[in-house]
Amino acid sequence: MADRTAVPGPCRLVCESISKTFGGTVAVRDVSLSLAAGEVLALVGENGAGKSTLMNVIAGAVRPDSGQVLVDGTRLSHGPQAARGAGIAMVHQELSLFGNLTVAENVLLGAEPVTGPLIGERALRETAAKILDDLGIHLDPDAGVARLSPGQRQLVEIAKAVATQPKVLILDEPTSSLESTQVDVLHALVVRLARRGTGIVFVSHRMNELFRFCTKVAVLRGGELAEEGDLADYSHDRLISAMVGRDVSDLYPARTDAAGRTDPVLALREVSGHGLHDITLDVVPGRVTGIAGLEGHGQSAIAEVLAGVRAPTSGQVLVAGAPTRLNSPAKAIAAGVGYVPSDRRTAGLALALSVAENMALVGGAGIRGRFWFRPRRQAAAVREVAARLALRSSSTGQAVGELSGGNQQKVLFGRWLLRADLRVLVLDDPTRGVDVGAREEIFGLLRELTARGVAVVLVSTDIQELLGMADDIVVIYEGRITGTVPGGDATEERVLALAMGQEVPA
Amino acid sequence: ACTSQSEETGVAGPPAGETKSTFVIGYDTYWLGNSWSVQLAAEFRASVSRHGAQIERVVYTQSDNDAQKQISNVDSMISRKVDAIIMTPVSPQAAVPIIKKANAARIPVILLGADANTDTYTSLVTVDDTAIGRVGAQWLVDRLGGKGRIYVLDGVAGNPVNEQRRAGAREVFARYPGIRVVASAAANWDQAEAKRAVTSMLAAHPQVDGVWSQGGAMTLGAIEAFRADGHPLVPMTGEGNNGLLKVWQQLGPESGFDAIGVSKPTWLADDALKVTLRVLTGQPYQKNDRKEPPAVTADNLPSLVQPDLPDDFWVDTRLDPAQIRSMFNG
Amino acid sequence: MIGTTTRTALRAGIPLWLLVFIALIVLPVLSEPFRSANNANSLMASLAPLLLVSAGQAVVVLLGGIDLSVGGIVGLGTVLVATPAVPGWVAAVLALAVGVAAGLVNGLGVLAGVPALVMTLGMSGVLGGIGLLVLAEPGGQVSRGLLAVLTLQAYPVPLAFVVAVAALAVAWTAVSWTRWGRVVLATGHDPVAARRTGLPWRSATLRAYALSGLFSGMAGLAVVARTYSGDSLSGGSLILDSITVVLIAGIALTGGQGSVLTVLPAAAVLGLLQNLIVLSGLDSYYQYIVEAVVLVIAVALYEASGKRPAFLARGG
Amino acid sequence: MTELSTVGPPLARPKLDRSLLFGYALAVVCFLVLGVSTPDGFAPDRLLGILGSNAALGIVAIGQTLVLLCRGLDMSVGFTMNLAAVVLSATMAGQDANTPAALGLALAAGALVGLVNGLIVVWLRLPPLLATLAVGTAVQGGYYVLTKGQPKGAIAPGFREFADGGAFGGTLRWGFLVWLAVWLLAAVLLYRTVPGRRFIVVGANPRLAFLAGVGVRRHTVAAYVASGLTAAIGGVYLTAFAGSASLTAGASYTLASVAAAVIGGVALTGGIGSPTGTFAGVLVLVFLQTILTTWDVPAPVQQATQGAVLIVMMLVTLRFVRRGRSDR
Ligand SMILES: Nc1ncnc2c1ncn2[C@@H]1O[C@H](COP(=O)(O)OP(=O)(O)OP(=O)(O)O)[C@@H](O)[C@H]1O
Ligand SMILES: Nc1ncnc2c1ncn2[C@@H]1O[C@H](COP(=O)(O)OP(=O)(O)OP(=O)(O)O)[C@@H](O)[C@H]1O
Ligand SMILES: [Mg+2]
Ligand SMILES: [Mg+2]
Repeated sequence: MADRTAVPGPCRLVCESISKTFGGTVAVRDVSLSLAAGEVLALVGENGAGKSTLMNVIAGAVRPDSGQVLVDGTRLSHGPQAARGAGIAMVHQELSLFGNLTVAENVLLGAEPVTGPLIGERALRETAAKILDDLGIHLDPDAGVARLSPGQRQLVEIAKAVATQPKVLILDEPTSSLESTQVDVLHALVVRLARRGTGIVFVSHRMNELFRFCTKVAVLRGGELAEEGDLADYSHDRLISAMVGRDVSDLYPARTDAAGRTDPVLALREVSGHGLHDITLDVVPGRVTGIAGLEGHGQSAIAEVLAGVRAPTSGQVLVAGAPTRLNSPAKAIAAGVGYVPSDRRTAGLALALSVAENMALVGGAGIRGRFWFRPRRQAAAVREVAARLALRSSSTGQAVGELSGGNQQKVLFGRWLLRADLRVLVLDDPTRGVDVGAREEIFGLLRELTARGVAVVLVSTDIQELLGMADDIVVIYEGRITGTVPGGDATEERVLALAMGQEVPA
Repeated sequence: ACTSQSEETGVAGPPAGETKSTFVIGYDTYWLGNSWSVQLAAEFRASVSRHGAQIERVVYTQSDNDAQKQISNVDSMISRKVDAIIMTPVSPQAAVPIIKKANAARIPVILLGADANTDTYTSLVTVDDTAIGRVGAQWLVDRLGGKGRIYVLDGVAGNPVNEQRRAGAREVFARYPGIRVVASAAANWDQAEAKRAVTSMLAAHPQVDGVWSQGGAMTLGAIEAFRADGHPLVPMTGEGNNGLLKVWQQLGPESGFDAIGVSKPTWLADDALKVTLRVLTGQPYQKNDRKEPPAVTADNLPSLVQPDLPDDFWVDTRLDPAQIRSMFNG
Repeated sequence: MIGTTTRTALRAGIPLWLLVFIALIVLPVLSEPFRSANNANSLMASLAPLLLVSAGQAVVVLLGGIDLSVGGIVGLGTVLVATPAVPGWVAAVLALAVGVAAGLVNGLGVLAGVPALVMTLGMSGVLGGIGLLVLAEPGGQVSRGLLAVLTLQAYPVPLAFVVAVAALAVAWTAVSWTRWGRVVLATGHDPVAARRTGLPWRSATLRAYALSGLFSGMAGLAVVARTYSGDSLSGGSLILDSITVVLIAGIALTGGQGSVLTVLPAAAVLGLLQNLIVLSGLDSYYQYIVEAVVLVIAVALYEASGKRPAFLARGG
Repeated sequence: MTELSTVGPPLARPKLDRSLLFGYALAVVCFLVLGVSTPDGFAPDRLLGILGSNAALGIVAIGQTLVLLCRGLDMSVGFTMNLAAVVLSATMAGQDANTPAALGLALAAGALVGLVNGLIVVWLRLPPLLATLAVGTAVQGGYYVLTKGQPKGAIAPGFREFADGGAFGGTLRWGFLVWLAVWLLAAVLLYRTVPGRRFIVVGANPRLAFLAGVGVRRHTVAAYVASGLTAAIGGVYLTAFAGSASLTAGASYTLASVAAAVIGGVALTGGIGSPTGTFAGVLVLVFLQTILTTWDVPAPVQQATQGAVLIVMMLVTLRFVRRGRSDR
């Protein structure tokens, strides 16, 4: 906990009564913050509390309705370039890398070493390589970003921000797709920067990381600054209740131990392909089957096979015991299998369309009509689910793109609640970027589903979550199952060991 | 042997000493985008078949009415060392350099149906578009007794033929203060566009005494518009295309409709080939053969109209019935 | 040293280069007229404008846009040069200036949020109209002095062609080795991210369209070098041809992907194709079909060589 | 904060509605200008006449809209129109008796072109602009080679009447009625049927549609076929209107249809817009054209004006229509 001891320096960043409204929604209301050199501020709050908006204002990406930002005492003029010039670097919640460029080119984008007008390619590579090494990020500078795993991309994104040697570094949910080893890398980095006197704002929904990384805390609620102070004064629970405005007694509902295992509704038999090697797996009604593994070891592929997005090259998929070719999502849905992909903005939602449209997309005839479309009926159904999810949107007609990250996730999730004949729900990292309160609600709903006899497959990089939710945890390493641990008595160490291939399958 | 005449024209005949009996002729089809250009090409091929004895082969190219493409095409004929080039300049100015290039290569160039801004070509066989515009306009003015409100239907703005015919007409109208052009449109020689334009003209300026159209199809469009609008027909200029002539005859004099069909005859292509052969065989020829535009009028209408042939047929032709038929259903 | 991205982009063009070289070896053997210096001269002269326009088009497409106003700029350029009113040199400079200006306006419109397709379409209408107002019909007078320079050539190689290739090379260098180029590629790949991360995407956009305008202006001069005259409509065919070339060159319409340098063999392929069809005496309407087929095959191959499904991609 | 205000109908997308409203506002303005600028310009049968004689554009633009909605672009409509015209006149051969057969063949030809477009876009995964441009060029080459530049046959006299005739003693032109019918069909399909909603999603986010089991390819192809059909209908009507087939008449319609859609608020990025908006876009273009002609504006100035107006209108629309986080 070295960073705790770092002596606070002069005020790096000051926000004075910043407000921002989007059409109807008040995103940020009259928020004033200050950040001393060497401080690491945890900015927390529910989904839609206004964290990203506030950060975007500071980074010049969003123009505030009122208020101003000062860096080292000088007022900041609007615009990303200005902010950048003033020494503010931000890692955005949505990644902003360019897949058509290499790692090196991305890291130094806009700051390439030039002689005259021309970029020195060699210098570029070397500088980038050096930066990456400093950060302890082991990546080939010439690798195309398009081919990196989400976690690696996030690291590149961070490197890009750090490369500008910022006075103020804003990390908006930087760990959402990092695996634990990568989180360590980031931690070391944050500590180092704090020592150098960089002011750091750290936005995250992962409690343990907040306590690990940060010295100060500021809590946003409904766009207003609810509390701020030394993180040291906060307990886990106090912080949560400060965010949510109520007590979140236990994040994970108790396992309603589905007695008497019934036959699997969905099963894989020696399935291979798409980086998987003879995966055999039973998905049982009323149980949450957790799939653990480090980013990019094939657990997402399993989810996609179960959801019919990819057909296995060999092996069998059994639906209710019968071999079936699930070679298109359509077929999977017909078989009662629902799927929540991990990349919600690109694969999960039509951002331009309304909440209602997005939710009712797979809703059957009962919800939107058989041939003739029934808007009223759809609206009614959607409104009910939205209420159950405590969705924060101005109306079911609001464009999903305008919702906060977490609320978007809720929409994605609610889609399947509208499906009466749902038998299996496959979720790939469903709580990424989702706040504690929402997570509690979602976990509650998952339990409801299992109680209803629905089988849940939960893919996650957040081991805590699996320990809390899963009835069985299937651990993947390099596309193989290295072990299956009963969720009840699993430990983080055990799962990690399996996930890192350090333990041979029994 | 070369006659004095061909020396006057300043163009070398066949290279001295060498005496060919059959020739390779380059023919650039300037366009195949409308019925006239198609019939012109057909007329040329027909003529070729008539003069087969003197022609070894014809090198055909097609320029899509694109000046630069035409330059490339003619240039390729120079590369292929043809004995003579027959072309219809898409742009009078742009054709100049390539014509000069042909001269340098001692290949005679015969211009068919359109002029070029140089006199270094070997021979020009055409009917002046300015004259076409003038004759039509003059007829209309006389028909209206020197005063009246008229619509103007132009072709494609910026196209030389369009601009020349237009110039010819304006020149006439300018001389008669009684004539007022109340509306004009560039209907791209297209029947539908002309009909649409005239429809809105009729709505805006219902009071009209005549229509000067520089294209037969557009005149048809105008007639259609008048009829659809229930507006009494007025005198209109047009071209010698069968479609117009058929309608014209059906209407008859009592309809109040009268017209004149002034156009470039497609048989110019035949004359062009004849001149070319004269040049190649060193016989005397006329360098600038600018013919008066033949006109279809109420008097010779009955003798020229072809009720059983399609609208797109141009009546003033030397094609024989078989060739005509093959043009329309083949 | 050539950067990775630049290199991978170039690699995609190799088959095209090979094709051209093979053609340049085989065709002269097959066709006697093709061999002639005159044909080579004609071919290069006709390629010059296409190369210039395509180079500009390529940059704009890399940026994720498209420029339908190139034709209008070329046409107006020729017209300005051919108006006796202005002395030759002034006219030439004016033509280029107008090109740049038109490009800048395009850029501003696009920055204001007008879809590039619409913006440049409207612009081409405006420019075409102005051209016709200045010079109603093809013709005009090009000053002797200027013409002498424009038509300079080391026979059979026309100056215009050399300039065009040089311009292409410059554009390629700029895209591959300057910060501006990087911003162009980034913006083309993901404009929203480019905006969010505070790249100078605005100025980059302006410059890209300005460059396209400038090159189109130059193309206007190259056209004059062939036609000795002005014609507001003379750029028409270059609009689609330039897009065709850019696509054959493997530059994705979705932006951010491809190499400007490959425009050279791509244009050559198109030029040779047309030249061949003319020399072979084939009815020129087959040209449409042949070109279409070549185009589809080319791009299909690029798509097959591993890019994401185009029909899922942003924009037309 | 958590309550759900239920303002607006569930489908309401402020974006779309505003641009829609704006499109019609523009149309009305143009109409008023036209009305006051010419003697008895507000005469209803004149208005209907204008709409009738421009029905071809209206019909074609609807197909274009459908394609744009699913992230496509159809650059082949002009050529398809000409193809339909050629087929029509060749098979009709001037005989009224042949009309049904000729119509059938012409429309089939159009649908076929659309099908080819769609299949190339979906299976070869080519960018729509390119695919449709290539197909269009090939089609053009095809009908030129076949006709040698001279459309065969002729339009049957009875069919020619059709273009000028109409319901209620000819005041409501048949062309306009066809246009209305096509528009109604498209609008109802899109906004009042479940397949229509799915179609919208395909345009808004194909990946999502695919994951939701929506037939991405099927819907995409369907859009192109629809566009091919409307192009054929447009071409047929244009031919009837003109009285004879033309190899060039359709050329200007390709970009005009795109312009109309865009003015009507259809986004080139797919998923946003509606045939109803396009309808307004067509009205704007048509009225503008009519105004310029009746004012006897010289052709070059007309050309320039139309270009400028297109840009300006886009700019104003953008000022007018707020853009949210979802904008991309
Ligand atoms: N561009 C926009 N248009 C409309 N509303 C917006 C926009 N951006 C944000 N909002 C609204 O402002 C509020 C705050 O959003 P913001 O993204 O700042 O929340 P957040 O705290 O970052 O949530 P999360 O933890 O899920 O990222 C939300 O209600 C959101 O719907
Ligand atoms: N958005 C997408 N992302 C990735 N792949 C896709 C996408 N859409 C379609 N595909 C690919 O195309 C194939 C067919 O897609 P889809 O099933 O949606 O079309 P379809 O119209 O249903 O085809 P069919 O009518 O034959 O069922 C899928 O198997 C998938 O491989
Ligand atoms: Mg956020
Ligand atoms: Mg399917």
